[in-house]
Amino acid sequence: MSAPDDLVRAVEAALFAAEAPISAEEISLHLGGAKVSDALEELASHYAGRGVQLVRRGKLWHFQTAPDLAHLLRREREESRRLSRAATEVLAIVAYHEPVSRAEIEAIRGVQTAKGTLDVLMEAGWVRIAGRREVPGRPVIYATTPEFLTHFGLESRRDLPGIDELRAAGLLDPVEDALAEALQEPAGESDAPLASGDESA
Amino acid sequence: MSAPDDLVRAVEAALFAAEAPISAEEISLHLGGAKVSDALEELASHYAGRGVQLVRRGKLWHFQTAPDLAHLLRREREESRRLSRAATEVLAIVAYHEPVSRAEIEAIRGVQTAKGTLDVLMEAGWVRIAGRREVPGRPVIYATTPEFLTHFGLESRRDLPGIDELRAAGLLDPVEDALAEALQEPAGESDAPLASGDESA
Amino acid sequence: MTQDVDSPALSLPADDWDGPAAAASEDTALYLELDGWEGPLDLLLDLARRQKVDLRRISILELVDQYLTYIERAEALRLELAADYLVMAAWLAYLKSAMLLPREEQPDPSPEELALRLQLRLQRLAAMRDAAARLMGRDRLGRDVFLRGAPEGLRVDRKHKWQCDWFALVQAYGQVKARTQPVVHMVRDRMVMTLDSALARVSSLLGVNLDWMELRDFLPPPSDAAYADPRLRRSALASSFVAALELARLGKAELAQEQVFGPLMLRGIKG
Repeated sequence: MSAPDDLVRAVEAALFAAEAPISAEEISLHLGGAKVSDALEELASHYAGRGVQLVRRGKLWHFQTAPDLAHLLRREREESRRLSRAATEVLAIVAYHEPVSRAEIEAIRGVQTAKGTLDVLMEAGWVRIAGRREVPGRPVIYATTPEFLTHFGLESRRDLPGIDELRAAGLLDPVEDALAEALQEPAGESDAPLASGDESA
Repeated sequence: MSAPDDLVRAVEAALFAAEAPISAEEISLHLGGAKVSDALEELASHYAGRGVQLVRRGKLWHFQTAPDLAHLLRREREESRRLSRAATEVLAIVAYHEPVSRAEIEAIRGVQTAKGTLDVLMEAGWVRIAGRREVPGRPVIYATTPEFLTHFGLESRRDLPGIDELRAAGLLDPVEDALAEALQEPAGESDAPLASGDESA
Repeated sequence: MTQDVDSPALSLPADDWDGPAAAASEDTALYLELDGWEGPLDLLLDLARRQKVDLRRISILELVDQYLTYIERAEALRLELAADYLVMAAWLAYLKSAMLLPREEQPDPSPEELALRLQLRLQRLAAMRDAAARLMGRDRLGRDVFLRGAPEGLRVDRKHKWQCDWFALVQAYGQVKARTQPVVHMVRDRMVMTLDSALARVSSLLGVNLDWMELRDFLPPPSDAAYADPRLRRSALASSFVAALELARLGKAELAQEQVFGPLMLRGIKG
């Protein structure tokens, strides 16, 4: 490989440091009026096939990373996170009552539901928008997805235990007792008191 | 010129795309854990002599324009705020003596160091607090940052200009140590510094 | 030896210092601006460098003379000098006189040692000053060398993998339903000792005993079948305590408790 001459080096550096695509005239101005078109051609051919390329768009030149490597510039990192208590409740309500609007979810939960909670469930791929209810205001209604069934190991929504079964399992104990027990624990860990080992499998 | 292989191309693209100096480990993460040190070496030698160079500063690598082209590229906009003489001295003392306490800095300079001076250096990102010295009073000690190496174009602290000579001459040792050593020398030699005017000419 | 850099005492009009400041040698004109120095050590270093020899071979005596001349001149011009400069001047005058003494009469620590210490300090300051200049003169990023002007950027997209299991789901639903079910509150009918009966019992017992008695002794004995239920005994204790407070308020009884949670003692007041 022959060493580039000073003009080529200067054009290369100017293009590299430029904060936006730059015209040959502008580069030339930086370099005291030198003719730069040959240098640009030489650079373009030098960089062809490298990880970085010199490209021309109209009258403007700039370096860009090779298009076939674009996927490397973006890295995905997956972080495992436990669904919050509120999100779990909303998911359960959607599963038991679908299709259901946000107002209906709030009526059942007895508390307001942050928009973000439904977004999380949609991001997780378990809840989808299932259209709009044809009532005044045409609220969006939500339903579960096939991935929801897969993730929770259900053949269909009918596999979800009914109210009577929940009661038999002690999951419908009066709120007072559950609350009292929950309050004795650190916040957020209120799941445990209701858990009975063999059922959680 | 042989075409670079895919790994070299990918490393080249990642370095070009990075918004700040980047470590080999970080590049490797983007490339699915590939070993990139050989590719870095190959790139560094490929770019040597070009208008753009691949340099290493501490653990971080980056492309930058060649220093000899500075006069062509120096931006018109006003030079970033110049450091005061006090600040440059303090920076040098931190760099050559690190880790160093404020009292030690003051002992060398013979004046108190305004709190703002160290703040300016920390704001510039060149100096950081490196803990406390485990002596009475537990004074805070200061050291330089990776950005310091990057900004001043140093591969490591060993590249600090003249640091080997200063160390060999004992000029990085505390005055007390040097004094003790000097006083152990034959009396004849230690007279020299006291020579009156006519002798020193 | 230290001096506040921002000391207003050092800000003077530069006009005052147009001429040579040192009479010692006419050729080394000292254009001294007082606020040009950061303290006496800085001034000494500047004076030392005017000797144009290696700092290791500098003449301390000459340096001392120059400094003292400088300070005298500043005082003659009635310039305000920061205390540091005067302290240094006094110390140097002492050093000079000690150095001029015959060797056998020299004080301890020896003037050699003092002079050497000063020289070592000047060397170290000079070394750092040179190092700073060389550092600042390097090819600096953003001034001499440049990073890529418009990098595409390397991005890390964080993706959450949400975790939830069947049981958590069902349990959450159970809790929602339980929470929103209508709840009926039932208050159980319980045997209690009323305040009236406790009041009657305590005051009648106080009437027959004038010594201190513990509050518990006023309760019906456990052998009393009607008061065997521990819950009723707690009620009796609570009611008796309130009765005791009420009697004390009316001036019919005194209460005493020696320590926190200790036995509560009760005694009737005559009359």
